[in-house]
Amino acid sequence: MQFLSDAECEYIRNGAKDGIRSDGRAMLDIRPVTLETTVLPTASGSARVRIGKVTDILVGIKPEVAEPSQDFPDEGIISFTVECSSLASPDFVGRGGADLSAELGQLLTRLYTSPVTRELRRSLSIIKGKKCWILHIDALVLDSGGNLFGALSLAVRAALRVVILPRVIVIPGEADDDDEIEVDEEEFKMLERSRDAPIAVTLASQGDRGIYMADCTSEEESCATASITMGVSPLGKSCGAVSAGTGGIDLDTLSSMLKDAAQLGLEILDATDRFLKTDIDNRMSGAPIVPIGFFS
Amino acid sequence: MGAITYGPLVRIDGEGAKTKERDVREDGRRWDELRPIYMRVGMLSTATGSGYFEGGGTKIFCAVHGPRPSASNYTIDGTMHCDVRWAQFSGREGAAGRQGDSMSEEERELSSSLQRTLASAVRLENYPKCRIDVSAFVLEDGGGGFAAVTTAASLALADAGVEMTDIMAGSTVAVIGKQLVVDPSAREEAIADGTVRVGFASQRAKVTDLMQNGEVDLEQFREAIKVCCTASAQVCGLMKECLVKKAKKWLKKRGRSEM
Amino acid sequence: MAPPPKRGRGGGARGLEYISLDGLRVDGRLHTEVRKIRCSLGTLSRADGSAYYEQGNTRVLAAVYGPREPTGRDFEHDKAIVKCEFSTAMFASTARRRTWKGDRKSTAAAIVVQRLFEGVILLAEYPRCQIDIYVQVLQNDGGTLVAAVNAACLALINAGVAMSDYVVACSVGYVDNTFVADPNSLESGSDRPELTLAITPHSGKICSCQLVSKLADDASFESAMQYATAGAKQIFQVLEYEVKKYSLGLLDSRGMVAL
Amino acid sequence: MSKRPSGMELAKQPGTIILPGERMANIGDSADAGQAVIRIGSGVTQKSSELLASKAGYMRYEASRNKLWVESNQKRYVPALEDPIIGIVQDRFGEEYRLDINGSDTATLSMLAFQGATKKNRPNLGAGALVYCRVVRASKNMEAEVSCIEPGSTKSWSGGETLYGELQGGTVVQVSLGMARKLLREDRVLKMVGNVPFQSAVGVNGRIWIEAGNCEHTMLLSLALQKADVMRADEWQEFVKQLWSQSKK
Amino acid sequence: MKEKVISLCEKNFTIDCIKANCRVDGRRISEARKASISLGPNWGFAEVRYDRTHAVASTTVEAITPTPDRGSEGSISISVELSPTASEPAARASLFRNTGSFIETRNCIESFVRDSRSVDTEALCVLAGVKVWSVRVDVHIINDDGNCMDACMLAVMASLMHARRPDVTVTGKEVRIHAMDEREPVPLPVHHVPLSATFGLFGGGRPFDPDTVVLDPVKTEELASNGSVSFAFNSQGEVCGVYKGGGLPLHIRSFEVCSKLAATHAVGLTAILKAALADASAEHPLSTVRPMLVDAEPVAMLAKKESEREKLAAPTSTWNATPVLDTAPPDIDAMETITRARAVPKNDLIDGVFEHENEDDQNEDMKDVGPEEENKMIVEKLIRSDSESSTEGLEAAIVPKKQRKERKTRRR
Repeated sequence: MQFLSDAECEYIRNGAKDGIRSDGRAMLDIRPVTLETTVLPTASGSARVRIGKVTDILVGIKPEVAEPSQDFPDEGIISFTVECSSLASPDFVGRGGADLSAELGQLLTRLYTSPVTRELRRSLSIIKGKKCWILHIDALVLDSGGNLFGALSLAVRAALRVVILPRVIVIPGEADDDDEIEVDEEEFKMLERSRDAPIAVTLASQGDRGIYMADCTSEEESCATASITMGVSPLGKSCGAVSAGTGGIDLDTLSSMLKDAAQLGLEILDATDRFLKTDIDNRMSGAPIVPIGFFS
Repeated sequence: MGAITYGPLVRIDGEGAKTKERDVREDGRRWDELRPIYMRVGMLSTATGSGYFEGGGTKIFCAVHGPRPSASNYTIDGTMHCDVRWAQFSGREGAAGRQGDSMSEEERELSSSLQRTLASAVRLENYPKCRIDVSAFVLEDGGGGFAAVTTAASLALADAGVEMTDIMAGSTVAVIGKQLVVDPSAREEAIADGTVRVGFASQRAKVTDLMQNGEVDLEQFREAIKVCCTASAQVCGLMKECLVKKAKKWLKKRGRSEM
Repeated sequence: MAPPPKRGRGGGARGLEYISLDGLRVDGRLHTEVRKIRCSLGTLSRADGSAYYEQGNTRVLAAVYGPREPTGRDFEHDKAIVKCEFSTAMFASTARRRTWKGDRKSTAAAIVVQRLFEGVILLAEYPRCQIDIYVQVLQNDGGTLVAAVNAACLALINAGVAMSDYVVACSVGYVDNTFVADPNSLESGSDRPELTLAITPHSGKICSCQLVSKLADDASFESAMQYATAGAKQIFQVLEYEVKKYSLGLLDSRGMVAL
Repeated sequence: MSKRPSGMELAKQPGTIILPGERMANIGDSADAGQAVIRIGSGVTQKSSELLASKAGYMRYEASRNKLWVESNQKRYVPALEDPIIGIVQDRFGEEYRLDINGSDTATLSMLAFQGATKKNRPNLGAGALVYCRVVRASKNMEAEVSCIEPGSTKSWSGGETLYGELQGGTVVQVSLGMARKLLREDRVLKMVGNVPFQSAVGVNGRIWIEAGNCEHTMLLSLALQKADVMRADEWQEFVKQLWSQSKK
Repeated sequence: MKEKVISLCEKNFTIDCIKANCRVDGRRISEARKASISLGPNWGFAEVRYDRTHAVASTTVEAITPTPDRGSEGSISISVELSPTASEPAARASLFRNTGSFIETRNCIESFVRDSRSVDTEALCVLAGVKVWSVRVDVHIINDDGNCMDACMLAVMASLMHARRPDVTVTGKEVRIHAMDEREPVPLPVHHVPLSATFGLFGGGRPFDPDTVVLDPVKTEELASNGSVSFAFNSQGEVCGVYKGGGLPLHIRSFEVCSKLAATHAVGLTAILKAALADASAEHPLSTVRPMLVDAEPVAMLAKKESEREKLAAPTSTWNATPVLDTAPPDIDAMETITRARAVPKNDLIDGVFEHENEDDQNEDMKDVGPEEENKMIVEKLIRSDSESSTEGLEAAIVPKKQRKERKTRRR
């Protein structure tokens, strides 16, 4: 958290009352987002998301064959590990980032355990109750300039969209239990159902009735009194929501916040899906992709 | 010692013109009915303040210690530390297999969630260099455990005489199909498509904590929040009654029947 | 869509020819040649100085915070202290391995970087200050310590911290009875000697030196040092060019070049 | 057992080795009129009419002042009033220096506690500077306070002739406290250390500063002093003799 | 954790002394303190003293079931502990002992011993996948008066050399471990003995200031120095590891000088270790096994004194997992002159101070020459001094007290 003086907070609040933000955006505008996929050769799927050149998140996915959990024998497992690199802030040194990491991880887990992604998880199953894919999704926060939830969920979704899994051949054994699998390292497939994956939208309120903003910078975040983070599925459903901050929000504001969050989420999903489609098409056709990476 | 029992049923409102047959739940409640509630304050002698909440199969103890001097670094405002734990026998998944003192991820998350909710009402600026410890222990979880923790903690804080701007209660609504189910039991929670949990400050009419799990339609979500708020407001009423009852008893003991 | 480049360790890399008949290494380099280096300064927004550094497939980000007021009590009243943290991303190498910031290897690397820069930064310029160096390995293909040192040096330059000289590191491996500059993960194994050397290129002095496993005698140690020094000088040329380019860019953006 | 006029009956001869808990003396009937005041020093505790030792060491008795104490050879210094000590400046806080005095806690030295120092004209000590000073306040509950002002002297610190003040050059040797006190008491030891001229300052906190003009001599002196703590007297004398005979001058 | 306080006077004095080539304890800059080793009575227990620096090490060997990925390899682990008795800051921070320099020492020792493969882990295998030996060395720094690194390294190696494991019989898939008193215990497969030499670095810190390196710094020197560099060599002259964490940037020439010095130092230490081992095995009540002796291959420059050292060196034995009983018994005549290396009395410093006094005239002109020539000179002197003084020093450490007195008087 950045430390802001009262005067600075007042400035941001007063601006918000007039619908103006310090970087010239309107209340529900989001900053320019840079999205890049398949950035890590060591991961099966990866994505890097930067918001306004200040928030920077790198996500890598590594699949592994494992046994499914007993409660959901026909589903694969998606496990999240979020790490806040000390690059982002000296506060994250040692175990300093553990709390934030846990919070971010929990949000992702909440988003990806909702029924919205059930089909995605089912598509990871190999042999019911015996073998499934476990996707280790490792996220690294390199730079934090506000809206971590949004950036993180976007990066995870993009990485899931481009992740490729080796084809698995099930060799039937003599008995039912003896089925063996063989991983074919030559042929790969993508995860079709990853289009179901949700993203998170955070709206923050500065304590004034009916006034809230999307995609906050870290300054705006530190003077927000309450915020709502909501997972939005491509069908516009809410799939996990949490609140933060101690200010409290009145009912009417909350209600309209949820509506706007859902709408904003759909817009972001639409825009990223269009980008990802061309991105994937380009990669499939072998068209040259200009890396924007760290040299943009 | 103040205790209040309400039962068997607390109605939320009477406006629903639903047919009786469809409305009946497993335990005989209507969709919009709370379970019977039993509340009590000040039953733990060692704590500064304590609260007990029982509703349906959910039983929760909450103790408040402090405000006491903060041992660690200096802070301008007071700090609040919350600790929510499920008993190993509480019937909640994950709690049973726990080893040692370490908190599970979920408990940690709920602790910080509780801290947020309570901090919105407690006037921490009046307790510089102090810390207040709130520890809640869920004996049995028959659904809606965390919402009840908010209620019990709020009671305990009030009992401890900590300055607060409001009294908070929590409540849960589950979405099963198209139906909103108030104060779901553990079984109902398990089969629900999604649940919505709200922490509600009754005086200011503000939502201090919001948590949604699973999948919920936007409209349902907004409706659910409203229902939660109404239910919480009712629980708040009961809490007040319970606290007043205790205060009266206390005054009587000292020979002052009226304030 | 093309599969990601696969690089197995080829069955323990026993039967592998490290150097082909025409004297080229597995990745086509000459034995004195370092991998391709790319770097950029000022990559992160919040850090006082930051740099991205890429040496072949090893990619590293470094950030410098400071000179700033000390966070702990262990400051010095006549000079600055340097703190360093080294962490590796979980997806850094092909095998997913849970690494902690505080594991043994990371701490060892962090101490090397810390000690190294303690000797080079003009600490007396910043009394009662703390300079934090954080290194994050994004991808590991051998030589992470080398990359960490070089990246940290760039980040310190970016932060404008006073140093007596650049620091450039380079490692030397030993395969098929030949020294190879800047070995990648395939060429460096735990059972083969590896020398990591950091020099100050202008004065040609040795800041830091680690040799693991054993070399036949003094003479081969000296020749390994020569390989490393030569490698470091190659790297230094790239770094110097980048720093000059970056500085020129800064001046240009301030309209000072035209004047 | 000799009956002393002090109203105290010593249980042991002064100079004998005494262990903690041993009875050192009996205080006579306090009803006796005209009794002298008994002063008890470090390592002595009173239990009703008995004086018991609380440290291991030599029992010492000074008849002229009727003072009884245990002389032990501890290494850690406990500040006592008027002790001359050598401190190392660790830090400065506002108008005070904080000194490491080889004790359990640091000591403070006011920046004006130098002879003739004024707000404008006062020594400026950096971290690590050595200061010869005396203890002016010692209490077990508070940080000790030291001063560089010598009572009765009129010299100014800037003249460089004061007894207390910053020590420059040379080196410091850490010896046991008993040794330091001995050196302070009988300067014959210091005389025996070497046959070269040298300056020294003895702090009862176990630090001895020596300066012999050139570093080889200083080194030899410091070696001799360090060894003095662990060798028998005759062994040590032999050692010192050898030390200097083998030296070039 | 804050290090011990050192006043500016002490620091300057230390540096001045080094400039004048006489150190705070009277040694010359390329002279190490005398190491003394005492071993036993338990197998694998070694106690090393570098004057006031004191370290103990003990080795325990245990038969374990190996992990599946390394079924045919034993394991060796080294743990270094800074005992709270070692120094004041160590005691103050006994709960929080992961200080920078301490971790450095620990990592460094581990790297020197393990990465140089001084113990053959494959030879620690009893039966692949079933039983392997797990060797654990615990080193405790009891008193820290500078240069813990070398003391610990020597302690580790001494302990490993002295340690024994129980004998085993393998029949088919069954492993039977014989109790120590049932069958003669077996030494560990130590391939070679890396021993380290640590140098304190002094210099102005400006790029073109000459470097001064000081072998085996004491605590005061450590505190006044600007970093250190450690070299590990075995007696065959192989480099087994180098560690310079940072600190003063060193000229490459100084580096070479140091490495030469370290190589000779290792030979000297090996001889001491060897003598101690021979002594200990001779004394060990249970031992009928001949001592495992280090084969001190002379490095080229020591060839001159070959004949003299041969007298000290016990006959070569081959290194393998089981004791070789059929090789010739040790040279009894040579053994008799060797006594316990431990017996270094407190005032042996006199030897330290004056042993090289006669050479000082030769060193007189040192101060005036430039750094490079100086380095050259050091090397030359080293070669010379090694042939003369280091063997003499060695002798001093192992000659019985009575003889020493004679020597002393003789010298006078």
